[in-house]
Amino acid sequence: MSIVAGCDVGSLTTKAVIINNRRIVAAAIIRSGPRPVQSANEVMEKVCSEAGILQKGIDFCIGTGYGRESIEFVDEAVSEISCHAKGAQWLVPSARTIVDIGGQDCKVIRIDKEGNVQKFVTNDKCASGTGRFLDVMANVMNITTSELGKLSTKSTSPIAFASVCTVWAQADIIKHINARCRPEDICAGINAAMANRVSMLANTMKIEDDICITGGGAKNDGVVNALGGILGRRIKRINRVDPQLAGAIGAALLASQRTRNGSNR
Amino acid sequence: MKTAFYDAATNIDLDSVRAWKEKGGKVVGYTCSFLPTEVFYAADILPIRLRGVGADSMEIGDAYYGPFACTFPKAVLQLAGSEKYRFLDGVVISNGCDSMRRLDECWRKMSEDISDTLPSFFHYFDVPHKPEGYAVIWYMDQVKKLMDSVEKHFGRSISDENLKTAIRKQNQVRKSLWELERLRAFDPAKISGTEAFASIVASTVMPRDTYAELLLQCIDTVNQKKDNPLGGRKRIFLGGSVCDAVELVALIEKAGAVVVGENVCFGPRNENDLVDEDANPIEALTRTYLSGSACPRMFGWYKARLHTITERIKALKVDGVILQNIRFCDMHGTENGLLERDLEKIGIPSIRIEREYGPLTETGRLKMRVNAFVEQLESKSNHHEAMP
Amino acid sequence: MRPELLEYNLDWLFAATFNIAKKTENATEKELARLLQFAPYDSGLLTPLLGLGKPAITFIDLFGEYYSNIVNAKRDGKKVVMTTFCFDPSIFYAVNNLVPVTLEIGTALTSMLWKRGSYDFMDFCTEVGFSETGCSSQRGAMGAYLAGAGAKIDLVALNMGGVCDTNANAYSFAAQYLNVPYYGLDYPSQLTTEEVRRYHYKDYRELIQFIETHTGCKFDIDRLRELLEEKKIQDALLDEIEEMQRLVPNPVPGLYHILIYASRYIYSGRKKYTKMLREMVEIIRKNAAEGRSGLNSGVEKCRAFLIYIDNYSLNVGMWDWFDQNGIAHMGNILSRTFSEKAPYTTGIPGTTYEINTRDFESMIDSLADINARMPMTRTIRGPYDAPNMWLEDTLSLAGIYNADCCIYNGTPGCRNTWSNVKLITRDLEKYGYPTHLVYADSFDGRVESWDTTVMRLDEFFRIRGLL
Amino acid sequence: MITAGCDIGSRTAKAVILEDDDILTYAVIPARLDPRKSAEDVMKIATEQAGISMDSIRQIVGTGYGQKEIQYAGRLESEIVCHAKGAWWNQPSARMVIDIGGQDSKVIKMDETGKVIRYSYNDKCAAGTGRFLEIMADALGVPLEEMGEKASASNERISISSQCVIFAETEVVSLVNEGKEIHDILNALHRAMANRVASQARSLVVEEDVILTGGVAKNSGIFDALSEGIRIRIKPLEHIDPQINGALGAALIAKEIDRS
Ligand SMILES: Nc1ncnc2c1ncn2[C@@H]1O[C@H](COP(=O)(O)OP(=O)(O)O)[C@@H](O)[C@H]1O
Ligand SMILES: Nc1ncnc2c1ncn2[C@@H]1O[C@H](COP(=O)(O)OP(=O)(O)O)[C@@H](O)[C@H]1O
Ligand code: SF4
Ligand code: SF4
Ligand code: SF4
Repeated sequence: MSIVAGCDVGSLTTKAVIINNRRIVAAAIIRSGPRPVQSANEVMEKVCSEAGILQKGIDFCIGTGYGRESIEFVDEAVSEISCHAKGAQWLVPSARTIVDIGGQDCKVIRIDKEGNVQKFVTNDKCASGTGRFLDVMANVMNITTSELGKLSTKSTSPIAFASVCTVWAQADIIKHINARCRPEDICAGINAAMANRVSMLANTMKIEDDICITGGGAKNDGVVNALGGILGRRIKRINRVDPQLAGAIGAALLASQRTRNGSNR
Repeated sequence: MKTAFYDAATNIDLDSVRAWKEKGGKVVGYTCSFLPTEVFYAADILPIRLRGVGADSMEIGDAYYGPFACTFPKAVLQLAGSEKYRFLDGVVISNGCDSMRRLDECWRKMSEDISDTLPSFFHYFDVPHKPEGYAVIWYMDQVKKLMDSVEKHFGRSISDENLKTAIRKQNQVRKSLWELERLRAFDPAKISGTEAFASIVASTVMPRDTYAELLLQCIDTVNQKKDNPLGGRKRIFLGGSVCDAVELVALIEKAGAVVVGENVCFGPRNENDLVDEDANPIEALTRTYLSGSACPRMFGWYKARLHTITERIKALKVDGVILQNIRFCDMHGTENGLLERDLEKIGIPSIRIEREYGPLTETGRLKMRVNAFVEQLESKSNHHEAMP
Repeated sequence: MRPELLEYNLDWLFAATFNIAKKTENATEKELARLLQFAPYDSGLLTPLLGLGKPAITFIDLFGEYYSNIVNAKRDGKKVVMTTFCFDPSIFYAVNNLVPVTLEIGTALTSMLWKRGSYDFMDFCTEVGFSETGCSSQRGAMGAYLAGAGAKIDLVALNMGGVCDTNANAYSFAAQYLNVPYYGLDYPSQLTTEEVRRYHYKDYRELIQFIETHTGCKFDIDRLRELLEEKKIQDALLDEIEEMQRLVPNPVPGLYHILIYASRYIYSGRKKYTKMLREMVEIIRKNAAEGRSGLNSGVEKCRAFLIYIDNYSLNVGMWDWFDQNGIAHMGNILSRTFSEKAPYTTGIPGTTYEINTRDFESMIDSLADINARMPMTRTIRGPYDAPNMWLEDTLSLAGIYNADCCIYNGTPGCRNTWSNVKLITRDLEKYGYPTHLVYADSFDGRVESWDTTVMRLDEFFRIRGLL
Repeated sequence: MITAGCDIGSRTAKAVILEDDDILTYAVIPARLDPRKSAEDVMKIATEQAGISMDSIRQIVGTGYGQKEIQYAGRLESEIVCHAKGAWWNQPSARMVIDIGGQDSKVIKMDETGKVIRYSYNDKCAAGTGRFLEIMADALGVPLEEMGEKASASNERISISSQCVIFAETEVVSLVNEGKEIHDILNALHRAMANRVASQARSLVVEEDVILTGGVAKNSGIFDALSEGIRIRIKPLEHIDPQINGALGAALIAKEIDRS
């Protein structure tokens, strides 16, 4: 029996998970600072103390996320794609398609029943269609991203957005605010725009049920519902744990595989 | 000599070219692989492929091009405008694609604002968009026109003999390049993609004879090599838009793969690209250069292209294909969509990547995708082992 | 794409809409309002159209017929050929079992007529692998046909090689995706030389062969002659309209232009088109006689020439705005025919076409010449500043119309113009024409919001002292 | 005679009060969500500073992104015209004005009478506006005011490729990770931003004198970067805050209206 960890240094948040024989014993999410190294160390201390162990007590640790290469303490670095696939598949065994809405990109991943990646696509064009898009918009509306999700569910007539560009959409929003539009309708409009972008991405490859959504974006009901609507499919949610942790969990799971395959440092 | 190639592939100010100039030699830049470079060698002029290497800002390119155009010609214009192409005695622009052919107008306009940026020899080479029918006659006529204006402007005469010699020597280079391809076809590959691709790109900017020699040496040394560090790596094929970015190939190989072939407008495209040395040279050149499947600008010839690419992919024992396209390059962007579909049909995992031309700076997202793709390929093979 | 969208057939929706609208010819306001409720998803194109009276009814009738033909193609044992707007369709009507589908027209209609615009279809193209940055003019309708929400396509034939990559590229993609035969005419970058002409003729004859092979039927010479003779009449009418455009105030209603070119691209050589043109000429003559402007307001404050295409992204928003501000719409390059007698032709040999119906060969030559001299194939094939190309054409047109300003409106997908529009703007300014660049997308309202477009337009006209 | 100009921008609201040809006072405040409120507040502050009442102002001209919401404006005028007017009044030798604001950047060419000949806005993308620098300053944790000097302390030339504001941000983060110096990154950012504006100016064909206005003109780093980008030394406005140039122009126009 071995203690393994996964550390996911994202563009906006840094997450860490410690797993002890297939049970999550500690998990943490913090905001990423400008220097991933610091964020990684910080979050690791956090989970270790939560699990009541020392960092060197961890047998194998896999780093992932945007800053994976600059983490010092990891034994191996693996891409977010593989990690989210593993994590999601473990959380929702029936999942074959995974939508991960992160801070700086959005990924759609098709996996087999072992959680191996079969195909994936990522948004690489324009910031619209990323979590950042939602944050910027929420910011303009003086609300938090989580409120953005909740509000939009109350909307009756979502407004349509012209500009696809994050930065220009802001101007649009301000126009609508001045035009005294109901905030929930603006929020719904924002989420719809987002969901549209994501669905396009998803539709560029054959999506198979069940679809499950991970990453911070998964906490935004507005987007999740809109996406389900556009794709015409139900989207399975992760409720066992915070979906934002999926990447870190996947990393930890891969770590435990490594220890089993006996590959060690 | 690897470094000589690498240097050539990543700079435009080359010793070999400077040496050529110092001997009083002339240099002409061209934009598209549909141009028969033999014509220039026959006139003892050095043809070099125009590129935008090292253009780290676009204030000139963007001043003439609109915002919705490919960054490759923009980068070329940027360099021309910042006098990096001062050493050119001439330029030949062809209608490879709309963004590229407009380089003609943009360059001329730019030279009104920035003095001495327009070479005195400025020729437009009009390539038809189909490889057969009257297009063949049209192309031959274009070659003749090109020869005439070269002869007039540079006061040289291009005899059939000169042409045939040029053809013969260029064929030698082509043969060596295929030799190189065969080295990459070995499993494990005998030469890294970074090295190989650098030498391929170099072939379009270095004086031919110097290059031919270096290439042969390179092939020799590779053949001598006993140890092979490239074993067990996933074999990647790189396709899509014009690409001269050795760093991109390097980035892919850093992810633990090996790049064994490209179809990115630099380097050989299909085995039978040798020019007939006995036939009438102009006809022979036309047959080779206009040959069907070269690139998506030949609308309606996708199937032929798919065939040649698939053949190469099989010969090179490719595990996965990375299809890149420069933003706003619709022809390759679209073709990549079709290729991805059809390659996956025959079980070759493929991924599409959109990028900007120019220095690879923000590599975070690119790395993530490339790593993930390589991991995907690896997990596949584990997978097969797992269930016999 | 939203699954539910596949439940509607695009061609049928058009056919239904227009066939209903047609019935309003002599309906009262109230009846009309009532009837229009049955026009599915109309977002406000029909009402302004019907405001134009007789010619518009014929236009609607013509389009109703056109789309009905497409809907019934299979039933009537006809094949459907997908083609582009700058391709003269009369050749298709010269074989008895072929119906053309013109994507750009479909996209424009979808954007102008549908409440939900053509976004879903555009996005569908991206989803199946077509470049997202490609021109929107094809993507709108193409999506529907690729998705199976339109007629089944049997072959693809067009003439954009050498003129516009994104266009030719879109059609070759469609052909590949649908796995149907493709033929594209190819055009060199010049227009007038002998070799070029030979290329046109040779290439066009291969197209003829292509059509015969894939429709399995021969061209009906008499029918072809009939179409071309009719086309002569149409050209004459068009020339007259152009001629009258020169009057101050301009007696031609701005919206006529879209009627003129849209119908021409789908019905050139057919009687209904002639009928519409006649009805227009009648009204225009009357306006001219009474010195009345074609604007609803009646007062012409300024004359604007669109050097490329119009904006269809919000119903007829652009025409409305022009109308409200007393700006006469002098048409765009799409409203041009380069027939030999057209008022603005430069007289340089080879720049125009002549219709010769002596025998089959001469008719084919004429068609080859016509196709090589459609608005785009003629004007933007070569360097914009080369003889008889974009700059010269624009200057001659703006000149004879004595336009006060020029406006570029296109799509970000258009490499061809966006790669030199800054240059032509610069030149036009030098020649004294205030010139405005619209950054919006003619077909895709999401690229720039209509408010922004209007705000910029308004600013341009005020700052440059045009209003 | 007293006239005023009010410029409701996307990021800030400005007001200038003129007495004949002298600036009585001016105010710059951060824009409120509701432009109407911005207009009221900024004018209130300005009039208080000047110690005058609203109705003692003969004519008020409104301009800027939120101009339509300015209740008390006697007339509205486009930013283009206002910036041209203001800059030309301050520097009669000006033939080209580059205004870089929060939401957009404009290049304006004018004749020797200050009349606008040609102008252009930043191409589609938001890189090349003040917003770009703001987001970056935020990402780097550097106060906006200090960006300029910090950037000029640079000694290593690095380049930022990303055209996208949002992605440029992640690019910056990765540069920080590579251990690049903050001032070098800042310098690169300034050049990236300046080059987008430079291309805009170049498409209109640059003509001297070139004047830089708008809030971004307070950023010394931009002057060097932009001058490098157009290969011509750019001049600042003399003795006035460049951010108020639009409002100043509006006030001057107000004066003219009243004359005629
Ligand atoms: N409570 C929440 N409600 C809605 N959205 C959220 C919430 N928390 C985070 N998000 C979204 O998740 C994004 C960050 O997701 P994350 O997976 O942490 O990105 P990364 O892995 O790149 O750091 C934010 O941009 C935000 O839009
Ligand atoms: N002290 C300063 N130093 C550097 N930049 C500044 C300073 N003050 C404002 N800015 C820049 O000016 C921009 C706002 O300029 P402004 O002309 O007020 O925009 P707008 O007119 O659109 O409101 C901000 O985005 C910021 O980048
Ligand atoms: S990709 Fe095709 S068009 Fe582009 S340069 Fe290469 S050959 Fe020419
Ligand atoms: S990459 Fe594509 S768009 Fe760019 S020049 Fe080459 S063919 Fe043209
Ligand atoms: S359009 Fe906006 S979001 Fe898109 S790339 Fe540009 S700045 Fe970024």
